[in-house]
Amino acid sequence: TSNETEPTAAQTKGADAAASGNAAPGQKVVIGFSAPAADHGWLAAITTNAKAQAGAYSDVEFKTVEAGADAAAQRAAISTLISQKPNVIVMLPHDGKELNAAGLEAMKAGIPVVNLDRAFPDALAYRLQIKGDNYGMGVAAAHYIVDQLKAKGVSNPVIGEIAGIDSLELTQERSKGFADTLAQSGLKVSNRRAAEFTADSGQQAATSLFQALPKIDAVWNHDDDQGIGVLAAVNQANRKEFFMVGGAGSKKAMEDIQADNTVLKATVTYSPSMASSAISLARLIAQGKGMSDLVELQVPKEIILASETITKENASNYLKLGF
Amino acid sequence: MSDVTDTSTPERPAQLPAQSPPVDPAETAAAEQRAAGRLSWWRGESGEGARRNLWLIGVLVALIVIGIVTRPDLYGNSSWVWSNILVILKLASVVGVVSVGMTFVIIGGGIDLSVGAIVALAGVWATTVATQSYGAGGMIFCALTVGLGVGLVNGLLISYGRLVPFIATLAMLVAARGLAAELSDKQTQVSNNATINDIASTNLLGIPLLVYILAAVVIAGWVLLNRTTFGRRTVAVGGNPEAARLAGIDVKRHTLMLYALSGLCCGIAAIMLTAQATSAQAAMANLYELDAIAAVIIGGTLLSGGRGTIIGSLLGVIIFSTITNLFAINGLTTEAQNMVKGGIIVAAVLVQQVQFRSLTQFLGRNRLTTN
Amino acid sequence: MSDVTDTSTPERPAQLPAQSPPVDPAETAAAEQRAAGRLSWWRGESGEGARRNLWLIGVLVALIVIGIVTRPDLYGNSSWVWSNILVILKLASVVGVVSVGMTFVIIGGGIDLSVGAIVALAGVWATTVATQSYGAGGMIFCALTVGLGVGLVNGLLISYGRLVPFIATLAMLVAARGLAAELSDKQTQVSNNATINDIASTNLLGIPLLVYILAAVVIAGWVLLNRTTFGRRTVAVGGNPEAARLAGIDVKRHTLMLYALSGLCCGIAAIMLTAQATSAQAAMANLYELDAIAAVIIGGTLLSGGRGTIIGSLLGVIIFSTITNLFAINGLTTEAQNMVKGGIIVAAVLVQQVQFRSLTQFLGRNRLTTN
Amino acid sequence: MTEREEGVVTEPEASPTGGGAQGGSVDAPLLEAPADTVAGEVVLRLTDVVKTFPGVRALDGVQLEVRAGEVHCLLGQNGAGKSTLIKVLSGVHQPDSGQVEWRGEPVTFANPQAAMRAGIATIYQELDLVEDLSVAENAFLGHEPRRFGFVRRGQMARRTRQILGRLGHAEIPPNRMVRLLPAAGKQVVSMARALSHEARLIIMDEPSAVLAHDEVGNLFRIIRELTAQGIAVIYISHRLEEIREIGDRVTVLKDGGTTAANLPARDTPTRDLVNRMTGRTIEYVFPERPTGAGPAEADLLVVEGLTRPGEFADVSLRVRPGEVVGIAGLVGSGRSELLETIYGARRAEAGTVRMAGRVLRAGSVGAAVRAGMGMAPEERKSQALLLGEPIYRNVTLATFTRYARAGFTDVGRERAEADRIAESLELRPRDVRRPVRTLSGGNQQKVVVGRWLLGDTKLLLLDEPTRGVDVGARAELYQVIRSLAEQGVGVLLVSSEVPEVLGLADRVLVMREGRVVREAPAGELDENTVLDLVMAGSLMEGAAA
Ligand SMILES: Nc1ncnc2c1ncn2[C@@H]1O[C@H](COP(=O)(O)OP(=O)(O)OP(=O)(O)O)[C@@H](O)[C@H]1O
Ligand SMILES: Nc1ncnc2c1ncn2[C@@H]1O[C@H](COP(=O)(O)OP(=O)(O)OP(=O)(O)O)[C@@H](O)[C@H]1O
Ligand SMILES: [Mg+2]
Ligand SMILES: [Mg+2]
Repeated sequence: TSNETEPTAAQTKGADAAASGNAAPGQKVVIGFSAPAADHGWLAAITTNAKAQAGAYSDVEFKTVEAGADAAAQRAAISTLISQKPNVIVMLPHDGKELNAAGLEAMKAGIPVVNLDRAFPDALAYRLQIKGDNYGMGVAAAHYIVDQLKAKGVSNPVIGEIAGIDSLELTQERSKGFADTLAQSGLKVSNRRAAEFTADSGQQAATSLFQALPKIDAVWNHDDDQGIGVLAAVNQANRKEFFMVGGAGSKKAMEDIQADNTVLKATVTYSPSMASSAISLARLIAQGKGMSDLVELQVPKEIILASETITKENASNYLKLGF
Repeated sequence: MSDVTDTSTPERPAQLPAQSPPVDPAETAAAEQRAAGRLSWWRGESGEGARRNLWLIGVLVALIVIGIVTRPDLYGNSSWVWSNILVILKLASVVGVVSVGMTFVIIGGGIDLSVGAIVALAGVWATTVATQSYGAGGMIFCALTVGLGVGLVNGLLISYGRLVPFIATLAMLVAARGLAAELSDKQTQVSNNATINDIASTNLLGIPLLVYILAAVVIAGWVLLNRTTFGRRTVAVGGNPEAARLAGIDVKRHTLMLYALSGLCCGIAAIMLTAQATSAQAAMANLYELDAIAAVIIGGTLLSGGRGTIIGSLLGVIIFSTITNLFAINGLTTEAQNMVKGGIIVAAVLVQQVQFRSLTQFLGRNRLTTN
Repeated sequence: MSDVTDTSTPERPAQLPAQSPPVDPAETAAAEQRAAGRLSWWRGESGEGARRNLWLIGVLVALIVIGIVTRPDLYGNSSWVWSNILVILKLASVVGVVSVGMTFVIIGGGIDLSVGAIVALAGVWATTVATQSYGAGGMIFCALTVGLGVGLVNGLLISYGRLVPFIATLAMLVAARGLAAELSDKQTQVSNNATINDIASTNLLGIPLLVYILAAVVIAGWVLLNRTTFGRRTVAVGGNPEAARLAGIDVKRHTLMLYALSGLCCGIAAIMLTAQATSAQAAMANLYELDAIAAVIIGGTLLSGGRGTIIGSLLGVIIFSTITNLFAINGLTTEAQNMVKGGIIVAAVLVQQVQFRSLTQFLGRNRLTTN
Repeated sequence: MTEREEGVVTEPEASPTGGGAQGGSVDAPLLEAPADTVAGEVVLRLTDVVKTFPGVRALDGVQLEVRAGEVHCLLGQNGAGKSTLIKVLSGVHQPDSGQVEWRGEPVTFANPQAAMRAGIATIYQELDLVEDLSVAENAFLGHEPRRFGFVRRGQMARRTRQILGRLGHAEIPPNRMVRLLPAAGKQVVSMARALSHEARLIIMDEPSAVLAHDEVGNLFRIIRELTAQGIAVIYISHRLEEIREIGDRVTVLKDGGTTAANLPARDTPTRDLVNRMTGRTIEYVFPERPTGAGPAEADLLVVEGLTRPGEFADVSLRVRPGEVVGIAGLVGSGRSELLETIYGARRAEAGTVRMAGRVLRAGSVGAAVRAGMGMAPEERKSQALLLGEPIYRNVTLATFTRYARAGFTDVGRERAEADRIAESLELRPRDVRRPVRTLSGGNQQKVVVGRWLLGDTKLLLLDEPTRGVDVGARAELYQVIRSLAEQGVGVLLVSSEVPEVLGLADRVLVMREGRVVREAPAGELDENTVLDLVMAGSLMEGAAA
């Protein structure tokens, strides 16, 4: 997200440490990797992290196949990858359901598949699934907002939501978690605008939102990248009466939260560090090893990362994971 | 016509037009004047463009009435109404600037699918660390140069390379977004330049600077199209390229300039959008090409070239952003918005045409009776 | 002109001795016939199209050579090469089917921006729980009906509603995607029908069923365009609608049918894509309209209508998927891919044109000397 | 007519000052004779000019010599190379070999600008106007009066008004969109454009093809003014009598070469001219009408009370099988619209069209074609031809379904039929696989007419069928039309050439301002009567209004 794109050494180290017992070089492993074209900071961080993590192992050969523009292109790319017979495939699908068939194809060809982030509906289509928690993000954001509003004693609060690309299922899950949790406290979203995960679309969605809601108490913005635009819109509209919660956990957002000089008071994580973990675990799977901190001899089948809430208080701990 | 024609007969110097007005020129002119009235030299009315724009304004008014009906609470507040108008105009400003360039390209018989990509590339280039170190002037210069440069490449490919505009600019779309992603390393680049960022937040006399920029570009575009040889030749190049060529217009060079102009408008838009978002990234200005083309066509410009107005395009853009605003203040979802938007476009154009047809019929009937 | 001739005039003997027919007319005609015959292999009806297709095949070969040079390890393995060809064809199959319909629409003087949206809507509709309960037949019927229906609406708006195709189909794009989102509640709908899902995984004689479907659609399209009155009308309607109308062709009905045909192709593509993805969602087939239009134009179809070939469009689609494949096997990033793709498109078309011009000149000169 | 002829010859009055007076408030002199022009001096000389297109040698050693102050006429059959020659002169094409000498200097014009700068202005055969620019903008396109890139609109309008005044059309407002002008008005604007240049040579490629009688008179008046100032004019026309009237010398082209140069325009016997053009002798007479009263069969076409507001009103007419009915009238009198409405291409506001007793659905070309009608429209390029398609596909455009089986076309038969038509109309080149675009104007016209000679057309509507067609082919066309009639086909013919209507038709309708003012057997009318009907009536009505 920021101009200085330093390699994610911090994350690599951190993940490394967790798997320290398995760090010693073992059998040579070819990891095939495929993720959608990165037109967004988060996706870019996924690819960068995966690459960096693979580079940290001397026994890993990393083969990336970019997924192209859509699910169809990614399916074709996975086919090419399978025909090159890597030991394991790590993929972040355009859409889990649309690429389910590709996962199955690889598994049938005897190549274990590590699914990143977007679940396959079919359990036979993957060996390991590492997911962020989209629904949980909405839940976390709503909890924070409800707590703050309670603390401030606001009744009948006006809550705005700026979502990401509306046609994506993950956006729907996030919004659902948010709405469900607010409903438990008897609250609801007053207005919801969808943006496109880009700063300029965030700015426009936010401007529309502010125009529709002359007074706002709280806003959840799904994505910190588009949050840059949202904050710009806040300045341009000169609206400071509310507080905002972000999403994903970019470095800039964390810095802003720490500095505490904008309306952004918190962000709920959806960390691209999962890509680093995925590479480590894919290596273990290929080498037939387990996670050293677990008793099991094999890597588990599913890992869901918790969405954490970053506030001014704990921001310094998370800064190294920011993308 | 004549009959027979063997011309050796000497007394037949000029057997022509029987009715050739023999002499007095003044009388001829007068007679012709009369004849003209009768002959109906003109089958239509001028001012079609103006009538069309009136119609667009009617659509706009209808949208506002819908807003008033659905949100009387907001529309009851006059300061809110004023700020809403400004929000709509600000929302329209970036696409508006792009549409001015697009109007020229389309009137000139082309199309530019790369405008969104040019905006992104120019914005990204202007916000690289290196460029930002030159300050606001450097950034603006960079954006304009990049826009102009890419436009020139488009123009060269199309005019001298003889590529179909659709293909050339589609390729440029793909390539420019790719280059922008490369340049920005796929990151969102934050603009740290206060002067640039202020462009989006400065107001003069209560009106945002962005709206002034839009107005300036529209006025400049209008003057260029309607009052200069460049604009008139654009109509000729788009309407009848062969005639333009025969009239001694360098059609290739002119086409080149049209795309360069569109690129330049994209450069201006890039600065405006970067200032608004205080950042730039490769995916910004997504699908602006569709927004701009749709606005231009709604505005009455022929996709086949040779006819169009700047004001119509502006109204088209404003109608679109008014629809967006209408949905936002009513809290409707984006897909409902999209569906209704599609419907409104169709309805607007359909009704506009019915309107025209019946108007034409009315005029026709009128003529017969007075005849 | 009449000229002429009052034959009764005695001094003008109607028949006069041919003064000096410098050349025997019959001979001239014969010479012309000969010249034409010699040139007809490339001037004639299909010659130019065939030559153009040859050139596209050249581009394809060049791409494969690049693949061989950059990945000799893979290309050394013949079973890999075969499977790679099938991967490319499978990738091309969906857009290929869409492009066949698009070719008809564009030759007929229109454009269809809604193809991607129709594929998505048809796919989503076919995978709703209710539709899936009717089994594979019901799903296929549903997809085809939805495709055809939306195409008919497009056609009605354009032919009888007189909307500009660009606007009508753009509005349809927006509306159909909105409706698909509504229908699917923005969820990805999984297809649980094994028969449907098998369409993507079945091979016959080692060749995927999808490739057979593509081949069938292409062949049907070719026959329809080149051997039937429907195809002939399409060319006439696109080349000069007024002339077609005055020749007694029902231009409106034909236009309607062209969009319906395009919609039908989208319905077929929707089944293919749903089978491949074993699911459907509102955002699927994103920007297929651009892919299809680009392929059609690369394939030599005039965007202004009246001329084009199905085979060219097919080659265009295959070239695009070969490029994608080339980048995938070389592990290049998508943005590099996009930049180079833009470059390749431009280069391909540019060289193609230079080729043509010099060929024409060469033949012209040749003729001059042999004459 | 004879009295009027005397009056027409008024060139001495057409001095520069005379021109000024014409325009009314003209202050600046317009088109002054170039100071250094010597009348009679050779301004243009072409030697052995060759121009080839792929597969065609359009110019094959042309010689031409044009003197200042003369009207030099070019004659030649369709496809002889006249238009190509003038495109070489005006910088549109560059010659492959040979020499063009302009005012003593060998030149090649790289583009139209260069030719214009040198003082050569051209009125092209096809209208070359920009529909959405105003009259003034069209007249000055490419050389607008301007300051800092801004058009000086006032000055441009004033100068345009002067030129229009000179052309006798002061009533055309300079700011009117050209799109809103009728065809004749557009032709005036084309001429105005040529006059807006300071030209020493003005080339006119079949300017009279789309002009009405009075307009031709005007045109000739202008030409005389121009030549009186020492300006040279190259004039192309297929109408020999025009050449007799306005021409000074004639150069004849055949198959891209000069077969005769500098013949005296007035005294060269017609047969010589024709012979040099065609290489043979043509007997151009109108085919004889079958003697005896017309066929007694029932009416084929019955039109009653047909009305389209603003175009024509209350037109009733009938055509019997085997009858040729001609419609005469001025440009703009609504004949084309009438034909198109009968054909269903326009929807009538009132009235009926009946074919063989059955009322046709209004506004449906399909119904008309199914009932056996065929129409050759007026504007071939925009209304009739698929320019990029081969000739045979254009010929069979209306009939290909007839050769099709179960929806599949039969190209072989189509081509054979088209070959037959090409043969009978002397199409050149004869190869029917060539794209129509590469044909000369007159040959394109033959393709349009030829289309309806196929199949079982019962009623043929012909709108200006011989526009731009050379003498030889014209005779062929007349023969074809007559023989069709003999086979029982009804023909409804619109032509601006009164002799053609009178010579070809059995019965003639005269139209004025959308109404039929006279109907009579052709034998009862003569040219003057028709012209008087067409003109005098309109003047009367002009006075009444
Ligand atoms: N662009 C072109 N490409 C190929 N052939 C051409 C082209 N232009 C003209 N020709 C050919 O050149 C020859 C001369 O054509 P041109 O138009 O000069 O004839 P023309 O004498 O003006 O005939 P018309 O009296 O019918 O106007 C014709 O055979 C024509 O087919
Ligand atoms: N709605 C219209 N707007 C502009 N021009 C028109 C319109 N309708 C007809 N015209 C033009 O007016 C011209 C003359 O009208 P019309 O066709 O009635 O004359 P006509 O009697 O057929 O004469 P001719 O065939 O000799 O041109 C036509 O050539 C056409 O270009
Ligand atoms: Mg000609
Ligand atoms: Mg007419």
